[in-house]
Amino acid sequence: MTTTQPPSQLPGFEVEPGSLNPLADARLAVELDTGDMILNMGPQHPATHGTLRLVVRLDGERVIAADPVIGYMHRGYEKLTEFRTYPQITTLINRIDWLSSFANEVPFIHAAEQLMGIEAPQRAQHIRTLLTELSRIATIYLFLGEMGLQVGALTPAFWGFRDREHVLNLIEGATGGRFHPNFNRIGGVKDDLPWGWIVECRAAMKRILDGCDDFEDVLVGNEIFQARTRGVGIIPAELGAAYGVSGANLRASGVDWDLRRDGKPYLSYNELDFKVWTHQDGDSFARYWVRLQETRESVRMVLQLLDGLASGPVMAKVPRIIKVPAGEVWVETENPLGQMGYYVVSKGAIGPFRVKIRSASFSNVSILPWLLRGLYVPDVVTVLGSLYFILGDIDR
Amino acid sequence: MSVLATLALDIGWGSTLAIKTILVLAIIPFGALVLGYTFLLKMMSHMQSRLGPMDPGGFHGWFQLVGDGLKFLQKEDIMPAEADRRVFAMAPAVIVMSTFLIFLVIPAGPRTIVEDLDVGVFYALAVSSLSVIGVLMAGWASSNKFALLGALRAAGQLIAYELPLLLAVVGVVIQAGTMSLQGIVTAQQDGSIFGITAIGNPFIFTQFIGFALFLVAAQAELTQPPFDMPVAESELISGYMVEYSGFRFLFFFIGEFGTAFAFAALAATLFLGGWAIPGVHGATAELLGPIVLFVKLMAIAFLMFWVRFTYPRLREDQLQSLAWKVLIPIGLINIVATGILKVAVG
Amino acid sequence: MSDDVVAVETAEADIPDPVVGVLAARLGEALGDGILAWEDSFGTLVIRVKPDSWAPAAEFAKGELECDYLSFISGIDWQPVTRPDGQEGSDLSAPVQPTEMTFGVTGSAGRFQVFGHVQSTSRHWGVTIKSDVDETDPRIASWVAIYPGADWHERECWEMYGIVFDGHPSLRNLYLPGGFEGHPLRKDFPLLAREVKPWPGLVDVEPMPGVVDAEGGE
Amino acid sequence: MIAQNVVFWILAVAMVLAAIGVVRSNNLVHAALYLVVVLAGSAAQFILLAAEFVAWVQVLIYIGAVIILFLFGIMLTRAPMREDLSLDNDQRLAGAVVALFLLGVLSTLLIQAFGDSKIDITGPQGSELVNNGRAGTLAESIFSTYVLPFELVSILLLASLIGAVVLARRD
Repeated sequence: MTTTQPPSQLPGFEVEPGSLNPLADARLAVELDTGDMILNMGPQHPATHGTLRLVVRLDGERVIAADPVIGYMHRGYEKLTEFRTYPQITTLINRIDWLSSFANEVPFIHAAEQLMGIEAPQRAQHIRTLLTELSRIATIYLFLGEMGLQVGALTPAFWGFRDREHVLNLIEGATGGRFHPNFNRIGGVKDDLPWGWIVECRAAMKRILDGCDDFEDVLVGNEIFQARTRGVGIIPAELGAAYGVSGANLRASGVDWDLRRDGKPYLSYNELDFKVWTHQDGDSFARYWVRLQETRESVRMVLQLLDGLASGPVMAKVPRIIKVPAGEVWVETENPLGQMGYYVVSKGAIGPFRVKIRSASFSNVSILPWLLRGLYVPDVVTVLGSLYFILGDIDR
Repeated sequence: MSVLATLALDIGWGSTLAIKTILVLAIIPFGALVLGYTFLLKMMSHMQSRLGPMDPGGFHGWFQLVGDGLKFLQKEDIMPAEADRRVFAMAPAVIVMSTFLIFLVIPAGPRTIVEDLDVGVFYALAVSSLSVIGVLMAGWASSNKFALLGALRAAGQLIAYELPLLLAVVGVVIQAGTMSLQGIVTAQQDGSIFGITAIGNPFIFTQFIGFALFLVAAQAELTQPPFDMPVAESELISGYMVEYSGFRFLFFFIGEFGTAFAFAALAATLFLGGWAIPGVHGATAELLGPIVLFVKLMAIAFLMFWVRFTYPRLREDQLQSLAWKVLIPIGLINIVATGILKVAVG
Repeated sequence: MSDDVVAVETAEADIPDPVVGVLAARLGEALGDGILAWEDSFGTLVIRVKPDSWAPAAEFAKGELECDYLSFISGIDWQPVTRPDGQEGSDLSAPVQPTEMTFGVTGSAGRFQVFGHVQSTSRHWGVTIKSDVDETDPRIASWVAIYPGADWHERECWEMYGIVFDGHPSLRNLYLPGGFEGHPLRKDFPLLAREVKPWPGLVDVEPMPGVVDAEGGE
Repeated sequence: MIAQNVVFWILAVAMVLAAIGVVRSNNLVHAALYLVVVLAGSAAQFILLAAEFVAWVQVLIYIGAVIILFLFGIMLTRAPMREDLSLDNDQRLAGAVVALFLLGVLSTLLIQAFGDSKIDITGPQGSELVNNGRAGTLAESIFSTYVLPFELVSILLLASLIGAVVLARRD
């Protein structure tokens, strides 16, 4: 099972000469050379959240080279969108990042609306913003718990699942679907909010805030958690940006950039008062910390929206059969995992001609070969966990 | 009595030995079940805001673990094609055997002990280190890189934490003036704190540093979080156990919780006075002894599992530096301090 | 809409977003006649450059325009979907396709184009850069030296469109198994699911809620 | 007496078989595991000789630490798992000669030292032999009579430990 292959045998595993045994005494180096081990982490491995496969070359437990192998879940959405009508596509893109399905729909619907020159009514925008933030909370809250699991603490993971349930209940109450709401329509949303939803939403937000405090106590304040995450997997800001790392991963490196605030205006974010949190360290701990603050910020946004929910219709007037005028548009939004964008090329038909799906996790994970070099195997797990990717979002 | 004496008995030593063996063998799964039920199923699930299994057996699902055990027994015995079959099969037995050997010297009453060895403490720690061999065998024979990594981690960790464990106990031994566990219990029962004999002299008061060291090191020996790198589900899946299934996995489970039971008993004996209640002697002590020991043991086990379900896991290098740079120096200082005080105070 | 750089200054006044004009002008100054066309597409600059200027454009964007962030690189095939029976015109099993080859907002010289989007995290602007690629020998310079994150995007583009990126360290399959034949995102690569089961037709298109009367329907 | 003899012979046979296993095995890990049996057997022999403390030291140090380091080293560096390395070489004759020589030396030594003197273990608990095996007695002799050799050995071991660290350190 254990193979001691020479470094050059695997593609992408070229190692700079001299980096293996930095010893002046060559004879000693030969005697003490323990040989490298190729370890396949995944495609079925608890740390890879699905079917990511990491081929790591180890010297002892130190990673010499890491090569992520993706594509086990590639569903060819970019091809499929060319054979679907616009309303049908929302069911597909729901499943890109399946934890925040609603947020996936928003930029695509927004792109179609821009091309058609339609604007959804304000109440629809508010409901969209509400649900987007709720799915952000549902996604990131799971991360907050799951990160505990990555460093070996089982209990926070259960807490994460427990409180997230309330948010999923809210999404289900509003849309009818817990995971794949498919609630957006071109020109608005399918339905208005049900009776009593707002009251329940406030109660759930209270729970989420309490839960954030718990995470702060159990993980952020824990010495072992800090020892495991501080200084591990540091992404320098410039390099992270050049790799296309986005969202909280980039903000944790000190880049103050949030598309909700800095991008082209979308949904109702310019009506809301919120803070974009950054952290200077860029390590796993910073990523956790930033996400924790973002969850609280999302709760604040939800509460603001509940207070100032506009009245009126939830659908604009749209033609019965949707034909989108010819044109090209690039719409990007700040999704829970980072920048999500669609480059939609329309030729005037009822379906798009070409949709380029820019998903956050794909770029976030592409930095792994650089990031994992020189770390220990346990750090690989914390770095993977702290980057927080969803396999569907990588493979699309 | 020593092993020698047991062997030299010419009447009935065989049947005595058989009875004792069966008793101790029964204690291991019993302890595993009790700890597994109380802490793994109930305490953990309540800490995680869930109920855990509630139905089997009527009372809070106490029968769940028994049922799980039975389920494991009837499962297929899967052996990896590339495995080193004999070593693979023997590994769980080695681990359970090491657990079994610890129980031999733990007293549960003035005469309720299998063997009151002259060097009981030393013996208990010596045989507890045997389980590493089982772990290494399992990891190596599984022919799986994750298992191998887990076994290597286990070996490095268990060797490193053998030392603080021993050093933590040395303080107790110095204070009690004996290495016999029975002697240590009596020393605590009959001891006094500033002349007050009401609670005897449980060494947890004088040897609290040793107690803390012992708990930390025991946690590492048991490969429980925050020192569970050898099994680390999120990294190595289950480390050396990854290829095991069916009753062999059950053996690992029993070994894990049985050893936790044994270490809790050991800690209770060394630091909390074991079976003894001050002033209670003779037949009453004989009768109450096991119950008292059990209560103290569960208190210690509660601490261990509380930590287990709360803390994240350290990294392997952090674990080593904790052992060598923190625990061992503290242990040595504790010994020196205890020695000086012993000589000075008497 | 302008077809050459000279028009940049004059067009600046009547575009909705002045930033787009400024960006286009600065790119035009740097690349000269390397720029073929540019357009303000809903507030984003889309600029089409000659293949030679593909890498310099990125370099300029990263250096001078402070576009430090690589969003994506991908390709596009402007040819309509080929019919399963090989005849001209749209694929009958795909009701959404046009019938003749037209090019998007900045035009194209041929069938294949690569396009990438880079953004500035500090200035909050972005540029979509397009470049034509030869149909018979599709190759273009790699951006990996400028944006290391281009690695995976170019690998994806390579396996999906067959466009070779010169200077890429290891163009190997990203999603598809090794030895996969064909380039799935090319329009002449059939969507096999649709061939097995043709498009069921438009009767399934359900009316949008609340718009029953929009076109005098039900 | 019968019991001890029976146990001795069982242990002795097991030890010899395992020892043959150590040198015959083609698999390094198997060899190390056989060595565990040999060492455990010798620990048991110590118990038979009423040297309990030494027996448990044997278990703790040799089985609990030395063998584990062996296995650790083998797995870390070689990890052959599937293919058995060819550990055989053509020095069997030399090996046999050395083994015989060693056997001779040890036998002569033991016979000269103890002759046919009998070990009396049926005596009372306080008998000299049983006392000699006790930890207290052992400690007294180590820290009084033999304190100098003991410290010398300690220093020697420490020196070799430091030497090993110096040799193995990469930076």
